[in-house]
Amino acid sequence: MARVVVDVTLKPEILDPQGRAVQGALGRLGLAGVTSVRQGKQFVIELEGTLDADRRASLDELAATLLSNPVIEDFTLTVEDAG
Amino acid sequence: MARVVVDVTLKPEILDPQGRAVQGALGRLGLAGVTSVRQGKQFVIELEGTLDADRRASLDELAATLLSNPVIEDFTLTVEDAG
Amino acid sequence: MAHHIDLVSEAEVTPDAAQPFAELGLKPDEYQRIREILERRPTSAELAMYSVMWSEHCSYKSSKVHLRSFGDKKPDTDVLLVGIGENAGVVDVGDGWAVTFKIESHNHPSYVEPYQGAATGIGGIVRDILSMGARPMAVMDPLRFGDPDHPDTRRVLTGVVSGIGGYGNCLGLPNIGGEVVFDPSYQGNPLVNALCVGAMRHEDIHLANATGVGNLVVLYGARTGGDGIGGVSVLASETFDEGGPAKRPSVQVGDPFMEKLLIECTLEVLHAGLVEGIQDLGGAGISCATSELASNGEGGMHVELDRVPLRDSSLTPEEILMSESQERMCAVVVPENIDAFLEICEKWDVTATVIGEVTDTGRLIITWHGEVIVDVPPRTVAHEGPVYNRPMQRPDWLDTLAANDPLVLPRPTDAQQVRDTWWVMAGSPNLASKVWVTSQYDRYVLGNTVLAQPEDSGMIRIDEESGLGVAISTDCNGRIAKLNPYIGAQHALAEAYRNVATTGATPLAVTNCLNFGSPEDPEVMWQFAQAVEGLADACLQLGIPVTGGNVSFYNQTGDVAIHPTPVVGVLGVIDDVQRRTPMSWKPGDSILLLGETRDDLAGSEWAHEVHRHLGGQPPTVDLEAERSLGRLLVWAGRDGVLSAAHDVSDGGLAQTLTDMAIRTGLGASVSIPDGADPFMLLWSETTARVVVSVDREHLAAFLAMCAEHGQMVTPLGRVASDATEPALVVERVYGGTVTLPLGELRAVSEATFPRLVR
Amino acid sequence: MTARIGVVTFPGSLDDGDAGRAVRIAGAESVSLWHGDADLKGVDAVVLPGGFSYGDYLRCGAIARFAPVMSVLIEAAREGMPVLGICNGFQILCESHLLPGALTRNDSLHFVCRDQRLRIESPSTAWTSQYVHGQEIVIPLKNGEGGYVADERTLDELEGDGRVVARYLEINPNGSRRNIAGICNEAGNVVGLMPHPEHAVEELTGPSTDGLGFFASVLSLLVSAGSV
Ligand SMILES: Nc1ncnc2c1ncn2[C@@H]1O[C@H](COP(=O)(O)OP(=O)(O)O)[C@@H](O)[C@H]1O
Ligand SMILES: [Mg+2]
Repeated sequence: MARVVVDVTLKPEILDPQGRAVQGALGRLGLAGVTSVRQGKQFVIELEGTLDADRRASLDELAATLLSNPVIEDFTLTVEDAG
Repeated sequence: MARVVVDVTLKPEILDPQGRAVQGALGRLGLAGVTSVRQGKQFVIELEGTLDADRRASLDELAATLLSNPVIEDFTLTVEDAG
Repeated sequence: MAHHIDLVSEAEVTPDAAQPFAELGLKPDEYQRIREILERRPTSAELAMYSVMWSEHCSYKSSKVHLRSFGDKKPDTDVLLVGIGENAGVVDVGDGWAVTFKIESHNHPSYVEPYQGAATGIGGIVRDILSMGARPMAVMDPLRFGDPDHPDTRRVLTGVVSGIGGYGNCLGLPNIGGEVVFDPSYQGNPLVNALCVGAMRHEDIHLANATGVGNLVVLYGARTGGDGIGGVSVLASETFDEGGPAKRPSVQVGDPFMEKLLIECTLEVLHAGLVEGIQDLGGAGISCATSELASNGEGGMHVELDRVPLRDSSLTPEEILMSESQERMCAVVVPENIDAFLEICEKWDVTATVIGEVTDTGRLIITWHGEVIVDVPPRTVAHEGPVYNRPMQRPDWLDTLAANDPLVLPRPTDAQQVRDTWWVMAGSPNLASKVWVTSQYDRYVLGNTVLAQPEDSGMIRIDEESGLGVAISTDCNGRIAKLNPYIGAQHALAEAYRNVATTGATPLAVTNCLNFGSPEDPEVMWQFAQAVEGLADACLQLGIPVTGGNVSFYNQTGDVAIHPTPVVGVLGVIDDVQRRTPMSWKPGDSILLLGETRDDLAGSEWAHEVHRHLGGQPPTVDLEAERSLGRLLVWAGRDGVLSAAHDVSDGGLAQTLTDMAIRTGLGASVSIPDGADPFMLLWSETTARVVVSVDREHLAAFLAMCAEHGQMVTPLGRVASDATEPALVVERVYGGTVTLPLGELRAVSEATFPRLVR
Repeated sequence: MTARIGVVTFPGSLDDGDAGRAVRIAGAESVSLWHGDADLKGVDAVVLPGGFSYGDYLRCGAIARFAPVMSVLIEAAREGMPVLGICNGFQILCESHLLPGALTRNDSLHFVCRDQRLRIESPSTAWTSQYVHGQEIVIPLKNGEGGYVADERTLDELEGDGRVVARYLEINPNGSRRNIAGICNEAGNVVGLMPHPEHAVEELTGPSTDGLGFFASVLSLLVSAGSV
């Protein structure tokens, strides 16, 4: 079994209202000095069998198109276990 | 400047409709053998100054109450840089 | 190396410095005019301001000469409290209430990033309404997408719908209607038009002007980021070293929660009497707000640009001036009131900053850390931009199109074929149930929604005591406008007018969103001019003024333009919303068709869906017939004579009956009258027709009213007396009977959207 | 004197005006409470209305739970004050641990607005006494995060103690476990409900007037308890 983690983050120049809301709340709840909060998504994907080059390539492709929106997001793909 | 990452994931027994939808889409788009997808949230928090014990404690507390809901979610807190 | 700041003092001594005006979209003669106005070269900040304010989007330079028709042909009416030229027109609806409404487009951004594009489209139009002093009450969303089966359509459709819902739902504005139309002509240019309507007491009307020397200019709302400043980066790129400025966002992200705070905060400062003038920040951001406020008011303003709170500290002054960051407003406040103003902002957790003051210098002066970077007469920026009389050319292909008459298309000739056609039409994307879309929108919030989709118009209650309300419908058939843009615009108006009257409201005023291809194409320009003339003439004839609107040009891919799409919104007023006419018929009602049916299949949904055909002569728009029909519907509605009414438009009578039956789950039995051709009666799209249902008690009275109005009436049949095994039964169809079980009809209608987005 | 029922306004509350209207139509006085004030103004009961209290980008109700008004409200609720959380209000009650479980993203992944048929499963709460057991009502539902979840033991407990207040009929619009639309605390004074009774109090603007019973129930309770 293989296990891959895809982290998707908003591009730094894109406004992140979610992160800002959290930043505001952290401040109100007594944590001073928070300069930035950015909220991202994480996908933990498990596959049966091994992660061969073909599947890896199609995962890369899908991370760039399905899991993230290249217009506003960046992603990193980490293979935790190639199976 | 300190930098902390909080990963929030749904508890394994809680249904994850978003993860399921992604799993279905991955299959339809030609990636066979995906056995599970779970979608989580990631908060990247930057603080000015250093992360002393007090601030660390209040971050732990806020991660457990504000950033995650213990009824349905687990979290991990990683200090990437204590400043 | 820091960004080089181009000062006015420097511009005076370096007249020959090269400036990237062309890259900013200015023509050489436009650049020359700026130099003449200023009697020197502009600074780069001034160049940024002029270029964005003189853009097509902000200056209406190609459309202005034509839009004047709306004023020149304005009907003689006293309902207009504020006319064209302000953020939105304001209409008197009686009892001291005023209503403001307007449509805007957010087409291109919604193609690039459908969710955010559509979301920020709602945000923008809501701020326009707010800036008139009104509480936003509801939104609507006329939408156009490409071919339903094209692989990209799903992306745009799902993103746009969730963006509109995501933003509008979070603001707490009910969505009371809109349109969803598919046509391949919109494939690379979907249309996302957004309408907002708001209400206020007459005395609460506010305008965008900066009066009172010494009054303070306050910027409040979101911080300013590098949104929507793609163009101006040419000014920055030359002056940064290799590290360069931080990357600028390609997409604006909406923050509906911030907008909700902005609404509450703005209404509170307005009602507390703390605001002299107010302006929303939309396209062209601070450039637009400051130059418009100044030129509508005392004529002078001094702004300290370095005070603007930033989201991205690397922004240059030029970029700050042009940023289109969302969720910001600008107010003019008397100094004595500033503390109270800031206190209310703080209550709502809204950042507010005094950035300048009103002066009597007649100049808009903007400084950056004490040094002057802009010194211009504000009118020249805001109102005296270039005006073009662009060449126009009637397209040759129009004749070919007109000659391609739908008469040649094979039509159903027996009951079985009529039945088959019925199923195809009921499930066609343009006629199918829009519940997949509308169930993603909150239509209940605020508790004043009297009618919403699928009714003919959205209706909201304005005054809980008296029941005073307004109804709005937006419409346009782009295929008809393609066949004849003059008639197409009138057709759109007639349909919206009829929809409003059908629900029992008296049509009062008009807004529009004119979506066209490139104005630099003489054929498009001709289409545009024709549409404007058609609309202006029709508004004059119907006696309802255009109160405002929006022009969206350049909706084209390569040199192929979209169908001309003049979306028209009509607002009507109803004294007591209790007396509205819904579209749900009642058991045992008589079903009557009002109006005459002719062979009008050019541009029809049937020709499009069944034959992918577009050609022929569009239906005649008979405005007198619409007016008289409308009056009858309003009177009959007010007298409580009608059980239900629903207009006949896309998909003809067959679709009207389908809609009414599905709405209530009650079947009906109708029969094709003597002398009528079943196919034509069912699918022709002749205008000025409405189906009504009337109970036994009121039938005689209604028929008498029709006679009085000279209204042609055709009895069609009767609504079933109960809902057991409901079906639409159509008799005398080429000698046969067509039976359509409602369960199946509904299933076919509701299956389409889930299939499209799968 | 009539009962005074508070309606809390958070900065992103949307249905607060509607909740106030419903309270008035039921015959009580509606009192506005502000999220930033730790003050219940002496009201007899409180409604937490729908909306997006603080934008709710993080998790619905997550931030609202920490509002000053909530500190006094949580205390009052524990002492028996009737509290009704509608939609976002339900989410806030769960986040505040006044009610068990949590509300998660709809399984359709879409916001859903529809006229929803429900069955009243428990008429023995402060907010449902005017209904009869098994009564079917139709009121609007509108939410993006309305899927009720809790662990099996909690769900069994809720069922066993008769604390499932209302259940979805015909369709389950958001993937709630066991079709749960609303629950209450052990004492029955705190009720959380995902659909919106305050939008079904006038024929003109709602699908029915079936929602009025919630407000009439608490009013009759307050009147008979002599608290007003
Ligand atoms: N198609 C149109 N018909 C009538 N008025 C229009 C039309 N397009 C624009 N206008 C009017 O021109 C003015 C400027 O429009 P616009 O730039 O869209 O306003 P804003 O700056 O508020 O976005 C407004 O009063 C608007 O109503
Ligand atoms: Mg405006």
